[in-house]
Amino acid sequence: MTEKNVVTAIRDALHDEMADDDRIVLLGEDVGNRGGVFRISAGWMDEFGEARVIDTPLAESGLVGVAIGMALHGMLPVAEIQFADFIHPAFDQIVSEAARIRYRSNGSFGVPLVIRAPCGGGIHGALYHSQSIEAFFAHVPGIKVVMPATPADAAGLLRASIADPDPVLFLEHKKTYRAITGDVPEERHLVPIGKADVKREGSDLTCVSYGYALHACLDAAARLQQDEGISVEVVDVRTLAPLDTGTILDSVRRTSKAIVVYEDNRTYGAGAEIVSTIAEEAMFDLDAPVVRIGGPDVPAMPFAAPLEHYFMEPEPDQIYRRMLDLARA
Amino acid sequence: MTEKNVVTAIRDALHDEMADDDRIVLLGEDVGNRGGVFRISAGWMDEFGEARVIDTPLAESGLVGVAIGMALHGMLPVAEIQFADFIHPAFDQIVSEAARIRYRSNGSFGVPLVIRAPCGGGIHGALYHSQSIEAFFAHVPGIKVVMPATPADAAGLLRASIADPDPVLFLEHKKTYRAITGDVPEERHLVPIGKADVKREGSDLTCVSYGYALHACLDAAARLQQDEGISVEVVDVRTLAPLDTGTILDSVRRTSKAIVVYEDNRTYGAGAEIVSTIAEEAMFDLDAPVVRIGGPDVPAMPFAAPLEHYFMEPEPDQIYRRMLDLARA
Amino acid sequence: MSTQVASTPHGALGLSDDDLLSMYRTVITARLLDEAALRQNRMGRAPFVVPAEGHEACQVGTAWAMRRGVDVWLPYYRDGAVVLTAGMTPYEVFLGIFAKADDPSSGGRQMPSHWGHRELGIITGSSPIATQVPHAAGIAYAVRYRGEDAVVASWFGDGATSEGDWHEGLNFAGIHRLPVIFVCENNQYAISVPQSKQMAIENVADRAPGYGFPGVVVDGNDVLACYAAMKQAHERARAGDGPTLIECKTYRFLGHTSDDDDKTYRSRDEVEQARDRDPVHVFGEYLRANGVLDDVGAEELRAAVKGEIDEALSAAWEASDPEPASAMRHVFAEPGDPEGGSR
Amino acid sequence: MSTQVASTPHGALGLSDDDLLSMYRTVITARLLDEAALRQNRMGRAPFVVPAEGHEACQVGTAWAMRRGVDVWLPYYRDGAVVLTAGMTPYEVFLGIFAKADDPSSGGRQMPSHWGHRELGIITGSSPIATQVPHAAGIAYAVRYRGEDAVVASWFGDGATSEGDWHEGLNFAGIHRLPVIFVCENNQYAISVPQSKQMAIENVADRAPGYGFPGVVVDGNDVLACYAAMKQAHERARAGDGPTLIECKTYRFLGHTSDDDDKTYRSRDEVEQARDRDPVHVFGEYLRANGVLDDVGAEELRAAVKGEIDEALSAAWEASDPEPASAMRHVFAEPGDPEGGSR
Ligand SMILES: Cc1ncc(C[n+]2csc(CCOP(=O)(O)OP(=O)(O)O)c2C)c(N)n1
Ligand SMILES: Cc1ncc(C[n+]2csc(CCOP(=O)(O)OP(=O)(O)O)c2C)c(N)n1
Ligand SMILES: [Mg+2]
Ligand SMILES: [Mg+2]
Repeated sequence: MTEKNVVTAIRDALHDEMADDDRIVLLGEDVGNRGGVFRISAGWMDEFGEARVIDTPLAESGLVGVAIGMALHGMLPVAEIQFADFIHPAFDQIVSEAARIRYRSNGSFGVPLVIRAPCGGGIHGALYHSQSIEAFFAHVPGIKVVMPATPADAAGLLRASIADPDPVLFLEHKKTYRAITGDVPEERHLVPIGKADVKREGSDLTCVSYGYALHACLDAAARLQQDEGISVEVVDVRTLAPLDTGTILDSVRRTSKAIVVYEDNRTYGAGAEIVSTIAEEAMFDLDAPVVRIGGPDVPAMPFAAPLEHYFMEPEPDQIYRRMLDLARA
Repeated sequence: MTEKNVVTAIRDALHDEMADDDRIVLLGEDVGNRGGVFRISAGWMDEFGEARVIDTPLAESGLVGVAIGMALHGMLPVAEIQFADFIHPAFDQIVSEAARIRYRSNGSFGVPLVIRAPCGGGIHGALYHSQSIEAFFAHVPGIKVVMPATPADAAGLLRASIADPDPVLFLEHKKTYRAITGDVPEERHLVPIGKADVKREGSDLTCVSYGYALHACLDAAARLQQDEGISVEVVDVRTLAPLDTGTILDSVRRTSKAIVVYEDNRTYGAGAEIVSTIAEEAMFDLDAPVVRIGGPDVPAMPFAAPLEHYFMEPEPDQIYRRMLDLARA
Repeated sequence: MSTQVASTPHGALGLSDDDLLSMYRTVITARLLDEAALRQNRMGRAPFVVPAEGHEACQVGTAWAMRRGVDVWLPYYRDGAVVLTAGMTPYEVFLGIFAKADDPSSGGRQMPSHWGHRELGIITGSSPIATQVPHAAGIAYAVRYRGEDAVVASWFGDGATSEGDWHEGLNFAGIHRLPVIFVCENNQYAISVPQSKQMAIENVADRAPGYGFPGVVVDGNDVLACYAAMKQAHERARAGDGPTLIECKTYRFLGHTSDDDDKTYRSRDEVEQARDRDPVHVFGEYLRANGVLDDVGAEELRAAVKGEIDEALSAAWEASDPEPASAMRHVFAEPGDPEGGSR
Repeated sequence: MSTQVASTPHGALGLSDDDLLSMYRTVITARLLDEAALRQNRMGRAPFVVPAEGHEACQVGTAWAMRRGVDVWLPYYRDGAVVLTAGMTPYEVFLGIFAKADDPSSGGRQMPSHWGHRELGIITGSSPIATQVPHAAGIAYAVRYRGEDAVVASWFGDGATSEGDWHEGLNFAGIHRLPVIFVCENNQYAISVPQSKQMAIENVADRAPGYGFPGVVVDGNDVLACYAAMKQAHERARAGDGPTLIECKTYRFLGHTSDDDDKTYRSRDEVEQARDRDPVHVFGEYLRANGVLDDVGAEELRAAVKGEIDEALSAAWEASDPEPASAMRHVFAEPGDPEGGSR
């Protein structure tokens, strides 16, 4: 085990995979000499060669389209979208092509493609460097969507994504990059796609979250334990699609109370699916209505510090307070 | 009142609006001489002139981007996407631009744009002429999403969409075009955006739906009344965003049972938001868990008749049977 | 014998009389297959068909320069004659038209003419226009990366050139000088939209210099001209000299698909005039004039092909439909599924 | 006096000495504003700034041919000197840099340099590259539809030319011969990606013929050359002759933004060499050589501008921040909001 932050865990895992298997290439804007805007691939163009670390033109649809072509012809491309906010021009290539090629060819063709996209806010990135995009893609059958929140999960899920025969959207919350550290196994470990993880055990209520919001939940849970003796179980979804409903429902059935927390705009967000699943499958186990906390329904996170803070936390300490209310309900 | 089908209602309403206000233009692929693939604008290029009925190049992002420009400069463009399935290349222009321009300019600029998109399956259109796209856009603050199911709603919502100062995605279920007829007021009537409509009153359970699926629900409700004396209230959402939670919750609180039905892929679909809202707001009013019926989670509707039928109805008469089970629960 | 060959235009291109007869047979097969499919459509047995009529010369001419089993093909929906050249059989085409379980393109999942055939190196295609163009560039990148000798070709219509993906795909191919050929079958319409409303230029090929590689305009009704241009592009690609954009000027004789009514946007005069240069007749004339095939031979060939097609059609009609519940399969890989795609 | 004017290069372009002094003042304002903003960034008072350094001549030169209050401007984030020319004040720019409530672009909602100013006809811009290009075409369509005399211009970098939206926007403008000008500020890099990895050609301008209108290459460090090209394009647009693509060859002297470290991808030698042709110096030299402004005058002007900027900066720093809960506003129109946009 080595302690690392999330961005280092991603860098190390991707580096090792590339060193092991020359079918893997990294392509994206500024991944070459610049090493990516987050410096994940700094020095790799020299190490792996220009043919494997490919600076692309500024064109996301073409970038993903070209990567699909590579994946269709024996390579294992990792396409880096500089910021998740800039994935939208590639929406058609991802939805109509990557996600549908296996289905439409009746299983004849497959697209072993990983799309990495740094997402999420709270880093003073304003409207176009802060977005959450998981809800768009989790709804699309044919592509898997993962979003690790810890260094170990990031490394293990990235390796699993590269090994997966189907397209995987690998979401990296930028705020976890340096803020979150943790132990990562030295050896090549895979975290299975499609498995949620109980990050904190508890008995009074279940909190379901993912991404950076998970850490806010863990923090609130710790304080509630200390302040009020309330025991919160925190489930890290980790994979949005396919969603591990089993782990979520098991926990909710045990605690009888559930709160779902996510950073993205609340309405029609990924949390709606989780709440809906709990309501359909575990209603008679619930002692109180499910609580849902999502981001404000405004187009995206504003830049000015007071506005950004408001987006991240419209009421002070709202997760803590909603958990407390729920526990007492 | 005149009896018309949905496509005629849309044609007549759009025609009258264009005749009334020359700021309105229609632009899209094949809208000119061809009159659109659904012949909505047949003859209009002659009637309104080539400057107002604009055959665009085959480029959806450019089409929407150009329409945004027009909307920013005193015009009221109606952009026609030939099939909703082909809206994906325009995702960035819709999400990053149309939906965000008012917010990002702090209210200085607005985009009075209507995007019309024929959507939905059951018309032998296969993977790329059958898609439901409402979930992607209903999640985006800054754009409204409407989806009428009847001729009167189609006419009234289209007029309201054109009158709206903000971008509206106007979804037309292709299967309703000719299959659904009904009375439409002669005079210029507006159906307000953001208001759901109780299409059938009932007391035993509430069914929430929209689009073509609504008609399957109405049909099942009528048969249940006749066969079993079960009284189903059917709420037509009509506007996906902003969602009229008031009308939905009122009904559910009265009947104490709810079923949500939609054609789109079930998981992370629009119905998840509706179920979630009911669970959060009305759980203690419910006598049984909310039931959700969505389309199978496969990338899109296949072509072969047996496969298409399976997608539309995996079990025979499933809406009827799930309603019956729920009523008896 | 080889001297005799070289004295004809096709001989000069390295094509023997037998080659020419094979090409002609493919052209005739495409034409008769279209006609048979359209009849099935009118009979209500085929809900949707996409005729290639008018495009046969440019499809067979360009495709003929490719190597079966070696090169990689990314055709678009109108390319019935391209896929026949690549090795698809009429039986396989009809399996698609009737949406049968054994349809190699999609097992009946996609509309007909959305080609795909893993064994033949025909990459699965979709409806959204021009999405295959960046795929072609990516495959060509992989071909070179893996040190293969293959050439990749992508076909598309004039309409496709307006899409952002077209621009992005060609640009990437140009930057990396990839072994890929872009073939535009310019029939002057994107459904009803005439070329003048699609672009302010006469030749699509004139965009190629903007991507740093040559663009060539050829008469799309002249099968040998198309072959010659493609052959040269193919050699360029194999030599490491990068992509070529070939524009074949042609015309579509029938509606866009069986759902279209082209009378709304084209005069009958215009269509009739285009038929004067029907590529099937032009090719037949060439064969007669060069003593490769006389009228009797042509009639015999036609009859033979017709027999084959009728047989293929009947057999395909009898084939099994997909199982309803199989609609749930192949969302993700199943154990034993092949990896990736063309190789 | 008019004869005297015509005898200089700028006189030949119809620019008086006073015009030239105004242009120079704008150039100096842009440069000093950049420097001040960067200092604020280093002091931790401005989290993010986008320097235009190196681009001043091509920005002021092209923008100068536009008419304030009549024409429509779609700049990109690097266009600090374009928006100054359009009429934005340093105070307004600093309101954006400090994300203040009165920032005319966005009330502090967007990152600095995401320009917008309804009264001045500067259309709100976003981060995603090239999305404004189709907007420019659409606005130009509306200009003509409404019978206005306005000209629309859109600025962008070399990187933008790779995006599908760029292609689609230029193509639409060409088809309709719209009154729009496309200005490419080619500084040879999209962040770190050199031009050779963005395109296989030397001149972006060479793509214009593919859209049916002229492309022009100018020395982007020569303010008068930029003005001359833009003036001609402006006349073409007003005469109904359609769009022009102008490519200004220039160089960015600093990092891409305050977040960038350009040492990872450019040698210091390369940057130093480019600085030899610093457009501010080139312009200053021209003024001296033509007797328009001597060293003393230049120093005075510089000092005056510096004073203005310091004042603007202090005033903006003192301005109010946005109210936190105002983050919820303007998702949709509020009663009394202006309609549409530029008119
Ligand atoms: C992205 C997208 N937009 C629209 C369509 C609808 N559509 C199908 S074919 C077509 C015209 C294509 O014209 P062209 O590329 O010239 O090929 P042709 O049919 O003339 O051979 C259109 C608009 C589509 N399939 N995909
Ligand atoms: C769609 C999109 N992709 C990626 C980015 C990230 N990005 C911001 S600026 C930039 C480079 C732009 O280069 P260029 O157009 O040449 O302008 P310059 O900065 O050189 O003036 C990139 C890749 C973005 N803003 N939008
Ligand atoms: Mg065509
Ligand atoms: Mg640049």
